[in-house]
Amino acid sequence: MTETLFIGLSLSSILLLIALGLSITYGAMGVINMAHGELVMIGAYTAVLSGIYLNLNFFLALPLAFAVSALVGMALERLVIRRLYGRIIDTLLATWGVAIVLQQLIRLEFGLSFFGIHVEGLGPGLQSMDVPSFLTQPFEIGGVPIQPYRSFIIVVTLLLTLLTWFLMYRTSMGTQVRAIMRNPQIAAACGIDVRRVSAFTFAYGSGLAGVAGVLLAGFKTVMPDMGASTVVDGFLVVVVGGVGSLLGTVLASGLLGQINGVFAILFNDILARAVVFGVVIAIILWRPRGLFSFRSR
Amino acid sequence: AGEIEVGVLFSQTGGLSIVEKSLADATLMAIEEINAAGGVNGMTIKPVVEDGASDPKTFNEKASKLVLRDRVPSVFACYTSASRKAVLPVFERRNNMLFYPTYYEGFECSKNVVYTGAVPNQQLSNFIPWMINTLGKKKIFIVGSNYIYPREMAKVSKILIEQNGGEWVADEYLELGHSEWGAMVSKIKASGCDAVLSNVVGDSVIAFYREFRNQGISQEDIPICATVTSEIEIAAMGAEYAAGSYTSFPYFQAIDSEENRSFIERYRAYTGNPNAVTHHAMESSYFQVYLWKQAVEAAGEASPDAIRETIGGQTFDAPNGKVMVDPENLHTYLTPRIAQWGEDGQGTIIEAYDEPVEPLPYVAYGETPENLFCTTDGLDSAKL
Amino acid sequence: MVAALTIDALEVDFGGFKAVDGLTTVIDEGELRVVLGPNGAGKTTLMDLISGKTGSTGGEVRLFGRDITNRPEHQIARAGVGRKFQIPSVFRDLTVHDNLRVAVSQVPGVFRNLRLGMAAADRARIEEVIALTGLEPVLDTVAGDLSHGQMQWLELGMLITQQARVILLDEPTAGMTQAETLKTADIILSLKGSHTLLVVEHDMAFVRKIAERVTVMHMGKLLAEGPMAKIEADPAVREAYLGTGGLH
Amino acid sequence: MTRNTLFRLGDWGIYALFIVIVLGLPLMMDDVFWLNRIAKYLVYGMLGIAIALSWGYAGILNLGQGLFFGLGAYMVAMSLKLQSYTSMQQGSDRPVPDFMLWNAEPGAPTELCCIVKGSWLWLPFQAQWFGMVMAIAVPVIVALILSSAIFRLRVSGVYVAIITLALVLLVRLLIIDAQPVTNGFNGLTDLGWLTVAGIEFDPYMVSTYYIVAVSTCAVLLLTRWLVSTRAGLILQSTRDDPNRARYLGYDVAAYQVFFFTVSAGIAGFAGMLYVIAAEFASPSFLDITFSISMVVWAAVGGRSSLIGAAIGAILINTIEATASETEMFQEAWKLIIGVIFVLVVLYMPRGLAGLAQDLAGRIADARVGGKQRARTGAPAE
Amino acid sequence: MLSLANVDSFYGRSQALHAMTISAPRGAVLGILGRNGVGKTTLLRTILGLTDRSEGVIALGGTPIEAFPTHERARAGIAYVPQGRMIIPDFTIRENILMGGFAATGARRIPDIVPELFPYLMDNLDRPGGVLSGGQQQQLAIARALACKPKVLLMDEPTEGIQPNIVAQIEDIIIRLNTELGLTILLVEQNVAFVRRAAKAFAMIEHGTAVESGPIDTLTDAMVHKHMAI
Ligand SMILES: Nc1ncnc2c1ncn2[C@@H]1O[C@H](COP(=O)(O)OP(=O)(O)OP(=O)(O)O)[C@@H](O)[C@H]1O
Ligand SMILES: Nc1ncnc2c1ncn2[C@@H]1O[C@H](COP(=O)(O)OP(=O)(O)OP(=O)(O)O)[C@@H](O)[C@H]1O
Ligand SMILES: [Mg+2]
Ligand SMILES: [Mg+2]
Repeated sequence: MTETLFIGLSLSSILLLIALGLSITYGAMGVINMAHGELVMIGAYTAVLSGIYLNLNFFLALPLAFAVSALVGMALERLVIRRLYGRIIDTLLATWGVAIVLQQLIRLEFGLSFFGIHVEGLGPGLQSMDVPSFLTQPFEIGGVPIQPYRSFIIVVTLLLTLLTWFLMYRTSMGTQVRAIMRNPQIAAACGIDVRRVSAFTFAYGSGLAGVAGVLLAGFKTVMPDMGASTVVDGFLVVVVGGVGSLLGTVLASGLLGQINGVFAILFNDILARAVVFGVVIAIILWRPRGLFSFRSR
Repeated sequence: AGEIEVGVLFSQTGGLSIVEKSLADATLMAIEEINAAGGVNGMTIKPVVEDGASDPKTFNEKASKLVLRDRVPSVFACYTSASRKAVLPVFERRNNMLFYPTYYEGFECSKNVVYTGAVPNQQLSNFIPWMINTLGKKKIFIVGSNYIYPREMAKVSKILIEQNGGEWVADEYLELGHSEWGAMVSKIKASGCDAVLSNVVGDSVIAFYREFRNQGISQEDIPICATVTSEIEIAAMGAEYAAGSYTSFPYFQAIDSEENRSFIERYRAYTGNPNAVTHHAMESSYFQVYLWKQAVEAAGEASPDAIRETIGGQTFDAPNGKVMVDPENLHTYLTPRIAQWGEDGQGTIIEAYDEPVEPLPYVAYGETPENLFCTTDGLDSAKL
Repeated sequence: MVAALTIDALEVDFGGFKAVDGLTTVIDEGELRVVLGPNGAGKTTLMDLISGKTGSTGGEVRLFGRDITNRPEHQIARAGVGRKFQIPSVFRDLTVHDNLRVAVSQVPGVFRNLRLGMAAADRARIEEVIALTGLEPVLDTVAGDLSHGQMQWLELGMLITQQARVILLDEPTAGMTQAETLKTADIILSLKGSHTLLVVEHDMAFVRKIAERVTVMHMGKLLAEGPMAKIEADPAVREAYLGTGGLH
Repeated sequence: MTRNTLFRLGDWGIYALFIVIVLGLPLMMDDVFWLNRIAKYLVYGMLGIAIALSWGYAGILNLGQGLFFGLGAYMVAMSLKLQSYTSMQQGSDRPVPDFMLWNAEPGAPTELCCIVKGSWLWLPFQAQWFGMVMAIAVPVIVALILSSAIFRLRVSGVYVAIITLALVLLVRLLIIDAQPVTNGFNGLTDLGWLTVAGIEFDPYMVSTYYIVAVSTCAVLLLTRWLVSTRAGLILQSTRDDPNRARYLGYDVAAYQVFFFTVSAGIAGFAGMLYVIAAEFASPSFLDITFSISMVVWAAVGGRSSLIGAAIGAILINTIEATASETEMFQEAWKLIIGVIFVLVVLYMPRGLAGLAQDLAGRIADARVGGKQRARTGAPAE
Repeated sequence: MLSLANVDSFYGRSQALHAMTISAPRGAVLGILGRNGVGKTTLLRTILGLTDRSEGVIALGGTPIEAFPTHERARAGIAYVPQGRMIIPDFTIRENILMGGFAATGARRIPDIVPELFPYLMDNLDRPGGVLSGGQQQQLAIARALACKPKVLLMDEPTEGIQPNIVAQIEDIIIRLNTELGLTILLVEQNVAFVRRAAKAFAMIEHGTAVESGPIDTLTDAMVHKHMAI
C-alpha cells in the first residue's frame, strides 16, 4: 500500500516537475510553449556535457541547467514569443517549429557534423548522466525501503513548487506577472515593465524545465527527442488543473500520478495510461475550465 | 566501368535516427569498401540515400521513390517492423529487392526481402534453455515494449520455458518509448521471479535498467536476460547499471576475432567517432551489402529477379563469423551467442553455438527445421 | 390579456449573496418599462436571469404566460426575448452587413440554413433596420473596427432584425453623445407598442424622455414602482439613487 | 467594377485554376511516382481543408484530427486487407488476415468469426463497400458523439484541443494494444487494391490519381459552398461571440457539432483515400505530431481560407520532399522546415492566403482607385 | 504640464489621429469632447503609448516622452482610467488597487484618499474585481489610477454607466483631485453638462484632430451642435 502510494507520488512529482514550468509560461503568460520539452532536453544535455567537459557533479549541474535553459528561454522569448503575445495558437505553432529546430541542432551537433566534427555528448545517439551512487543505493528506515533518487526528485519538486508559489503569489513580481497575463496594456499603463517582466518570467519557467531535465536524465535516456513526449503530459496536467492555477497544477499532477500508479500496480501500465487519458477527458467535460479556475461573470 | 545505384533508406532524422543512423553508416561504409576494392562487376556502387524520418508514411513514400523513380534494383532499408511493413507493398507489387538488417519477430516470407537480422529462434533457442539449466533460474518474468516483436518473442519464450521445465510468472508490457518503470519493477520485485526476460526496446531500456538498480534489485538475485539490449543502450545507461545482466544476440562488439577488431576500427575511422559502438543490426547492415555484391556477381547482372535467384546460399565471413542466406526463406543463418555485460560496458561471450543456426521465421507457429513453412514458392499455407 | 413578461419572486444566490432577491413585477405587452437602481442593484443580473445567462435559484419568469425559467439561452431567444448587453457585443470579425444577416434568420436549425442567399422579406427587413440605425456608410466595415457608439447601434439594430417580441436593453446609450442619445430614444420610442421593452439606464435625461412606468431596484429587491413623476419624488429613491446621498 | 466584385472574381479564378491544374496534371506529367506522390499530398490538402473548416471558420482547434484520418484509414484498410492474396492463403476458402493467425491462441478455429477475441468485428468488412462506407461513417459517428458532449457542455478553446489530443492518444494506445485484431504497431499492410466493377486500382495508375483528385476538388467545392451558406455565416458568428449568437436564438452547440462532424468526415474520407494511394494503414496516423503538422499546414496556407489551407499542405509537403531529397539538405531539411514554420507564424500570420489577399487588395485599390477599407478579419478567399 | 504637438497615431495601417495638437497646463482640467469614433480614446492611448505607432511630440512637464515605453510614461506620472474600466477580474479589489502602484516609487499601499472617496471598496477589499457591478468597477478603476500618485490623470468617460448620485460624486472627486492634489486631468466625456461643470478648459475633436479649444466658458452650444450632432 505504502509502496503503491510512493509510486503514485513519484509519478506525480515527475508530472509536476514538467508541468511547473508550463504552468508559468502557459498559465501565467498565455504561451503554449511546445518547445518546453526541448528546454527539458537542453537541461539534460547541460548535465551530460558539464559532466564530460567540466567534471561537474550532478548537484552543480542543477543550477547550471537552470541557467542554460533560462537563457535559451529568454532568447526564445526575445526572438519569437515576444511578437506573439495574445495569439495563443500562434505561440503553439511557432514553438512547434522551434522545437523541431532545437532537436535538430542537437542532433547535428550545432551544425558541426556537417564539417565532420564530432562533439562528444551531442549527436543523434543516446547520452547518459552519472548519478552519485548514494542516490541510487536504496536503504531502509524502520523497515520501510527508501528509494533515494525518487525521494530526491519528490523533495526537489516540492521545494520548487513552494518557491514558485511564493514568487507568484507573495512577491510583487508575481502580481506583475499575473497582471500582465490578464491585460498587458493596463499593466503597462500601471507602470509595469511588460517586456522585462515577461522575459524574466519566461526565463524562470524555462529554467524550471532545465532542472526537470537534469532530474529526468537521472533515470531516463538523454536524447534529442526526449522532451517531445513529456510536453504533452505536462499540458494535460496544466489544463486539467485549470490554466493559471498553480494549486490546480499541483492537484492535477497528484491526481493523475496516483491514478496512473494505482492502475499500473493493480492492472498494467498500458491500461493505466488509457485510464489517465480517459480521466483527463472526463474531468474537462465535467469542469470545462479545469479543476480550478476563476469564473468571471 | 559504369555505375550501379542502390537505395539506402533509414531514418536520418526523428527519434529512430538514434539507431538508424548507425545502420545507414554501416551500409555506406560497406559500399565505400566495395568500391575501393574495385566495385561490383567492375561497376561503382552509387548509394541513393533517403531519410525515412522515423515515420512509416515517409518510409513508404521514399521507398516508392527509390523503386519507381530512381529504379534502383535493391534497397537496403528499415529498422522497425512498422517501417518494413509500410514499404513492403512497394517491393512486392513492383518486384524489387529489400535488404532488411534487423532482428524481428518473423512471420514473414516475402520473395522480395532478404532478412539478415536474427529471428526469434536465433535469439531464444539457446537462451531460454541456458537460463533455466545453466543459470538455474526457473521462474521467469517476461517484460517488453508493447508492440509486435516483444509479444511474439514472449510467445516463443513461453513455449521454450515450458519445454525446459521452467515457469513464466508474468508477461507484461510498457508503451513503446515510455520510461516510467516504477510500477513494473516493483511488480517484478513482488512476483518472486528468479529472472527477467526483457524484450524491451529503444530508450525505454535505459530507464528500465536504472530503475531496476534504483529499487535495489541485484543482477545476481534476479538477472535481466535481454534480447534487444545492445551495446548502444549499455553505453547510454552507464555500464554499472547493466553489469551482470545478459543479452542474446548473434553479434557483440566483444567478439574476439581479427575480422571483428578490424571492423570496429574501420567503423570508428569511418564515422570519425573513436567511441562509436558496433551492434547486431548495424553489423547485419554491413555484411548484407557484401552478400548483395556476391549475388550480383554470381548473376552477372543486378536485376531483382537475378539477385533473388543467386542470393540464396551466399555465404560471407562477417565480423560475427560465417553467415549464409537460406535459399528457402531468404533469412540468414546466424550464430546465437550469449554475453554477460561487464563494468566496462562490454559483453563477455559466455555461451555460443558452434556454427550458424537455421532461421525459422515461423517458429512461434510450430516451424521446425524438418517442417518448413516458408518455401521457395512462398508460404506453405497447408501447414498453417 | 396575458402579460408579456411576468417576473415572479425571482431570486439568485451567489454563494450567500442574493443579487436578485424575490423580485416580482409584471410587464404588459407593448409596454416600455425602465428599470433604475444604483450600481450593483442587480439590474444586469435580472436581465441575465430573464435571458437565461444565469440560472435562478428561486422564482419564475413567464413570457406570454409560458414558463421560460432556466431554459437554455437560445430557446429563450427563440421564444421571443432579445437582449443587448452593457458592453456592446457584436460579431467583431464579420462586417456590419453580415452581422445583420446572421440576426435575420428566422429558422434556428443548421440544415435549414444550408442555403445561399436571403429571402426577399429578410432583405427588406435588413434594409429597414439600416435605414433606422443609419449604418449605411459602414455596411462593409468589419464590426470590430466600429467605434464604441456605432457598435451600440449595430447591436440595437440586430435586435430589431431578430424580431424579438420582448427586448432587454442594458444601458443602450452608454458612451453616446447627447444627440445620439436622443436619436436612440426616438428609435426606442418607435419600437414601443409593437415590441415590449425593458430598459436599464442611468442617464436620467434619457429616462425622462422615454419612461412611463419605472421599476426601481435596490440591493436585489424592488424599491419602488410607478410612473416616472412619482418615482422621482419618492424619498427612498432619491436617497438610494437620484439624490446626493452617500456612496454605498 | 467595385472592389468586392474584383475580389470575388479573383477568388473564383484561384479555385478554377487549382481545379484545372489538379485535374490536368496527368496530361502534363507521366511520372507515375510523382502522380502517386501528389495524390498523397492532395489527401493532405484535404486534411488542410478539414482543419481550416473547423479552425478558421468555427474557431475550434482540433489537435486530434489524426483520429478521424486514422479511423477512416483503418476502416477501408480492413476491407482491403480481407481482399489481399495473403488473407486468402490460410487454408480456408474464406479470408483471414495473416496476422490474426499468429496472434491466435494455439488450436483456435481459423475462421474470421472467432479466431481471436473481437475478430468477428471484421466479418462485415468482407464487402469492400462496407469498409468504404464505414471509413466515413465511423469518423462521423465518433465526431458526432464527441462533439455533442464537448459543445453541449460548453467546453471551448484550448480545452477542446486538449480533449481531442487526449482522445487521439487514447485511441492510438488501444489500437496498438489490441494487436490480435489490429496488428498493433505494424498497422495493416499487405492490402488488396481497391476494386470497382472488376477494375483494380493500382495506386500508381492515373485512374487512382483521378479518384483522389476529383475527390479533393469535390470536397473543396462542397466546403466552399457550406461556408457560403447562411449556416456558414452563423457558424462564423458563433466563433466571434458565441453568447451573442445564443441570444439571437441559435443553438450554438448544434452548429459547432455539425461543422466539427463535417470536418471529421472529410478527414475520414482523406484517410480512406490515403490507404488507396499508399497501401497501408498505421497507428502512426494517430501520432500527435501528425495531427499538429496538419494544423501547421493550414496555418502556412492560411487558416481561414479553405483553398489556402489545401495549398499550404501540398506546398509544405512538396518542400519537405524536395529538400530531403536534395543531397545538401539531407540532414538539415528538418531544420529548414522548422525555421519556415517559425517565420510564417511571425511574418505571415494569415498565411499564404493572407498574403494573396493583401496583394489583391493593393491591386484592387489601384484599379478601383477608391479608398474603401479592406475587409480585414472576415475569412474572404 | 502635458502637451501634444502634431501627433499622428496609427492602428496597424489605419490612422486614427491626424496632427493632433493640444495642451493642458499644470492644474488644468481639460474636457475632451467629440462624437463617437473621432479618436478621443485614441488620444489618451497615444499619450500612454498604447496605440501601435505614433509620430509627433508628446511632452510631460517639458520633457518629451514620446520615446518612452508605456510603463515609463506611467512612472513619469501619467495615470489612466480606461473606457470600459478594464478591471482584472480575478484580482481582488485590493490587488487591483495596488496594481496601480507599480508606477509609484516607494511602498505600494492604498492611497489615503481612497477610503474617503470609495468606502464600498474599502469594505470589500477581498472580493474579486470581476464580480463587481459596472459602477463599482468604475470606482475601482479610479482608485487604481490614484495608487500611482500621478501628476496627470487621463479619464475616459468615467460617468458611463454610473448612477446619477455617484455621477455627481465623481464630479466632486474630479474637482477635489484637481484642487486638493493639484492633479492635471484630461477628461473625455460625452456628457457636455458634466464637462461644463467639471472642466476648466475644453478641446473639441473631429476626425482625429482638435478643431476647437479654449477655456470652458468659451464652449458654445453652437460648437456642441456643430461637432457633436449626428
Ligand atoms: N457571478 C457573480 N458572482 C458573484 N457576485 C455577482 C455575480 N454577478 C453579479 N454579482 C454581484 O451582484 C450584484 C449586482 O450586480 P449587477 O451587475 O446586476 O448590478 P447592476 O444593477 O447591473 O449595476 P450597474 O448599474 O453598475 O451595471 C453586484 O454586487 C455584483 O457584484
Ligand atoms: N484597436 C483598433 N484597431 C483599429 N482601429 C481602431 C482601434 N480602436 C479604434 N479604432 C478606430 O479609431 C477611430 C477612433 O476610435 P476611438 O475609440 O478613439 O474613438 P472615441 O472617440 O473614443 O469614440 P467613443 O466615443 O465611441 O468611445 C475609430 O474610427 C475606430 O474605428
Ligand atoms: Mg449593470
Ligand atoms: Mg472612446
